[in-house]
Order: sequence, then structure tokens, then C-alpha cells
Amino acid sequence: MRIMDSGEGITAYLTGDIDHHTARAMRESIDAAVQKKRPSVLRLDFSGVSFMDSSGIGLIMGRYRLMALYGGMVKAVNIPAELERMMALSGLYGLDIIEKRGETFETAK
Amino acid sequence: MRIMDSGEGITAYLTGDIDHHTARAMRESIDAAVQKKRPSVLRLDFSGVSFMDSSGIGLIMGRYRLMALYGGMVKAVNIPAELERMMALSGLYGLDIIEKRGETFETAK
Amino acid sequence: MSLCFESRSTNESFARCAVAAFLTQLDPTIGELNDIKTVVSEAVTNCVVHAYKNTIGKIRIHVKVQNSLVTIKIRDTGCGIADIKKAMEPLFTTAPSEERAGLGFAVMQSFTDKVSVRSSVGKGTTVTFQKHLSCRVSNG
Amino acid sequence: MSLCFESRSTNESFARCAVAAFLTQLDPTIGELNDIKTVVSEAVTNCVVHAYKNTIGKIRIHVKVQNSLVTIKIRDTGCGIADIKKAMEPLFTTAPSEERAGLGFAVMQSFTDKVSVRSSVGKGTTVTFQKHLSCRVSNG
Ligand SMILES: Nc1ncnc2c1ncn2[C@@H]1O[C@H](COP(=O)(O)OP(=O)(O)O)[C@@H](O)[C@H]1O
Ligand SMILES: Nc1ncnc2c1ncn2[C@@H]1O[C@H](COP(=O)(O)OP(=O)(O)O)[C@@H](O)[C@H]1O
Repeated sequence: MRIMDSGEGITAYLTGDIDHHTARAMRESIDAAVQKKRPSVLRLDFSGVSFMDSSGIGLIMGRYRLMALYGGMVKAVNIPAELERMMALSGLYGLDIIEKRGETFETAK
Repeated sequence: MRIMDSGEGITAYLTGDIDHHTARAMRESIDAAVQKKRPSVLRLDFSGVSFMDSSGIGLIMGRYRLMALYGGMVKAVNIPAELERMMALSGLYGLDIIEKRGETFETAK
Repeated sequence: MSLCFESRSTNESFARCAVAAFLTQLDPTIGELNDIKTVVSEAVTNCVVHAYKNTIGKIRIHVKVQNSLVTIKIRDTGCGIADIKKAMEPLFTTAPSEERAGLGFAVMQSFTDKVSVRSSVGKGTTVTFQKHLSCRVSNG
Repeated sequence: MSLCFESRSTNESFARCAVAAFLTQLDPTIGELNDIKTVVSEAVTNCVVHAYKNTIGKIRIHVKVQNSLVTIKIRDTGCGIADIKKAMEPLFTTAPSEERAGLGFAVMQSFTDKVSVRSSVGKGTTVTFQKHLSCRVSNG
């Protein structure tokens, strides 16, 4: 996983399988970067994710809460088609956290 | 697996895993082509093989016997590095059936 | 086919890959295989996180194929579930501190044709799901 | 980890992939993983081709990891081997008509650190091999 600065935000490029085991390391790196940088937007880029179970939803929701503490927000972007059903199940589309197909969030608020 | 004419010989391009299960279909297609074409050389090209157990040696030895019936010969070519130990174990290098690294057989005798 | 392994989180990936490798011979679609990997991952994670919490126990998986119907049973001998109906409600979780989303059972229900749960407190839990694949080879 | 499945030839590929998926967490080299896939494939094929010949029976695999030492046991309850010493000779095979090369045991010996065979005619065969990997995680 790479984490990159993008304007006033940061972007974490998630890769490989996201499950309960792998989510832990991803969470730790992302939270360390957030705490250091205090960005106004955290983008989670899912384009490199090959598999994801509901641990991925836990990962998004946990970062949503963390960013809310700082008054910032989370955007989940570049969702592969196979993951859309899982994202839809989570109800997170309603919270405007997940980028829909065809839609593109601005990089920073 | 593709089988192609190459001068007076034919070449079978083996692909994927060679085990007891998959060797059967490979054997049947190769033997059908040999019986139809009666080539003087049968080349087995291993460049597309990702895994092989000793069933692959059985496949070479069986084709060696078949070609010998017709007075033709077998050449195993483009052996991936991972398969060399298996080939060495078989003793087939001694019979001049298997192309060694760096060596290239002529296409036809 | 059956499988038995320890409730370590590294085995979550092993379990779903092993089940997928077994079912590959039925030539399922990529979507079907992905659905099955996902539900196996959910159920195995529940054994690791909830059934055995901070201990290590055995997880057993049994896969049966009859024509196009796949039946998968995932069994633990962990703490059990007192109120199954409540446990199956979307977003209900007893481990929010570990960032569980409470969606495991919801995913199992959405990604398969049928889910059933049997559990006994202190004895363990068995989750069974069935899914029809768009193919027709028989194996056991 | 243990695994039980039917002696169908399609399961040769499943068995070696499942064992490889389990051992991946030890971060072995590609060569080591390939060696293990090969010996699992040899031993499972022997159960399919020889132990159960034209019948279907159960094959059991047990994998144990202690530090960097992997121990794999492959067990059938098939016909058994009368003369183990002869069976293990390179190029010896009782199934030349199926194009067996008689190299299964030779490969197992060459690709692992230790092979042992226990067999009883009419009762079945257990092949055990051990291999040291160049890594050091503990799991069971
Ligand atoms: N195998 C199990 N053993 C004990 N409790 C379980 C088991 N599976 C699920 N549960 C209970 O059911 C709840 C809901 O499970 P689930 O829908 O998978 O969500 P999550 O795993 O995210 O908590 C869990 O929080 C746990 O309390
Ligand atoms: N699991 C088994 N059950 C019964 N007989 C076996 C088993 N494994 C091996 N054998 C016997 O040992 C012989 C040699 O085995 P092997 O070296 O693997 O060569 P191959 O499988 O090519 O015949 C076999 O031909 C068979 O007679």
C-alpha cells in the first residue's frame, strides 16, 4: 500500500486482498499518516484491490470516524465492479462516502 | 494446447499444468496429430508449462515410443528452468530427447 | 472435501483459496467463485474473531457438491451464539473495537442462496450455506 | 492443517494448490513451493492411480509446520504396497499402460529432505515427507 499527498488531502492506494488479517496493517499505516498530516480529505483508492470481505467496510467506517474527529472526510474511490455489491450492502452510498460508477469526486473539498 | 506444422515435423505447444489428469487430453491430441501427419520429428514445446510432475516425463516417454514405431523422433524443447531438475531425474538427457539450456535442435532432421 | 485448520488470522486467506481451488473444477463463473470466497472469508473470520476470541481453536470446513448445488459447512467449537436472530441483524456486532462492521451474516445471506446457523453457547457454532452454480459436474 | 477429499484426478490440482495456499503464509521461496506442489502431486496421483485404481476412495493430507520444518503426510486406505523397497526403485511402475514413468518416489526423495512410507496390503499407505524451508514462522 502506498500513501501519497494530493493537495490538501492524502490518498491511500489499497492493494491485494482486504480481509480481517490484512486490514490491520492497512489501518495502522493510514492512521499514522492521518495523525501526522491532519488532511481535510482522506481518499481510499480501491483500484488495486483483488478481493474484499466486510473487513473492508469496517476499514472505511473506522477511517470515517477518525476523520470526523478532525473535521475531515473520507472518500472511497475507484471501486472495482466486483466490489460494488459489498459497498452497496454497507449503506455507505447513503453517506456520500463512496464514489459511484461514472461519478468522480473533486480531489479536495 | 496448439499443434502446428513446422517443415517435415510438427510442434505441440504444451500449456498450463501437466499432471496425471491433464496429461491425458494432451496425449490424445498429440497422438491424433501424429497418426494423421506421420511427421519425422515431433517437437514438444514446454515454454508455456507452469507446473509439471512426473506425468510429464511419462508423456515424453510415451511419445518417444510412438514416434519410434514410425521411425521418427521426439524433441522436448524450451524447457523452463524450474522443470530442469525433473527432466534431469528422468535420465532422458542421455537419450538426446531433451534440449539442453543454450542448445537448440534443428527444426527437422 | 473437508478441511481442518487452526483459528489464526493468516488462515482466512488459506481457507477461501482452498475452497475456491476445490470448486474450480466445476468451472464456475468468476463472480460465483468470488461470492463463495467472500462468504467463506466472513464465516472463518467470525470463528477467529468471535468464536475463539483470544484463543486458538480448530475450524472445520466441509464442502459438498451435488450437480450444480454447492453446500458449505463451517464449524467451530468456540463460545457459541446466545441470540442467533439478533446476531444476524445487519450492523449488529459484539466487536466494534476491532472494526467489525456487523455485516458478516448480511453478506452471507446476500451472496448465497441459503444460510442456516446452529449454535450452542459454550459448545460452538455451525454455519451452512448453499449456492447454485451455473454449471453441472458432480463431485464430493 | 488437514484435508480430506475423494480420489478423483481433478483433485490432484486442488490438493497441491491447497497445500501451497497454506504454506504461503510461511513466505517460502517460489522454488520451495514448487518442490512441495510437485511431491504432493506425485503422492496424490499415486493414491488415484494405484491405491484406488478404478474405484473412488478418500485421500487425507496432514500438514504440520514447526519453525522452518514442514511435515506432510498423505494417507490412503487403498490396496497397499507389498514390496516398498521395490516400489521405490526409480523407473519401477505397475502401471506402464497409463504412461506412469515410475519416478514418483524418486521425485519425492529428490525434492524433499526425507521421505518415509508405511503400507499394509489391503489396508492402505501413508507417505510422509519433511522439508526445511528457508523461513521461520510457527503455525499448525
Ligand atoms: N462463529 C461465531 N461464534 C460466536 N459468535 C459469533 C460467530 N459468528 C458470529 N457471531 C456473533 O454474531 C455477531 C454478528 O456477526 P457478523 O454479522 O458476522 O458481524 P461481525 O463479524 O462484523 O461482528 C458477531 O459480532 C458475534 O457476536
Ligand atoms: N499409494 C499407493 N498405493 C498403492 N501402490 C502404490 C502407491 N504409491 C505407489 N505405489 C506403487 O509403487 C509404484 C511406484 O510408484 P512411483 O515411484 O510413484 O511411480 P509411478 O506412480 O509412476 O508408478 C507404483 O507403480 C505402484 O505399484
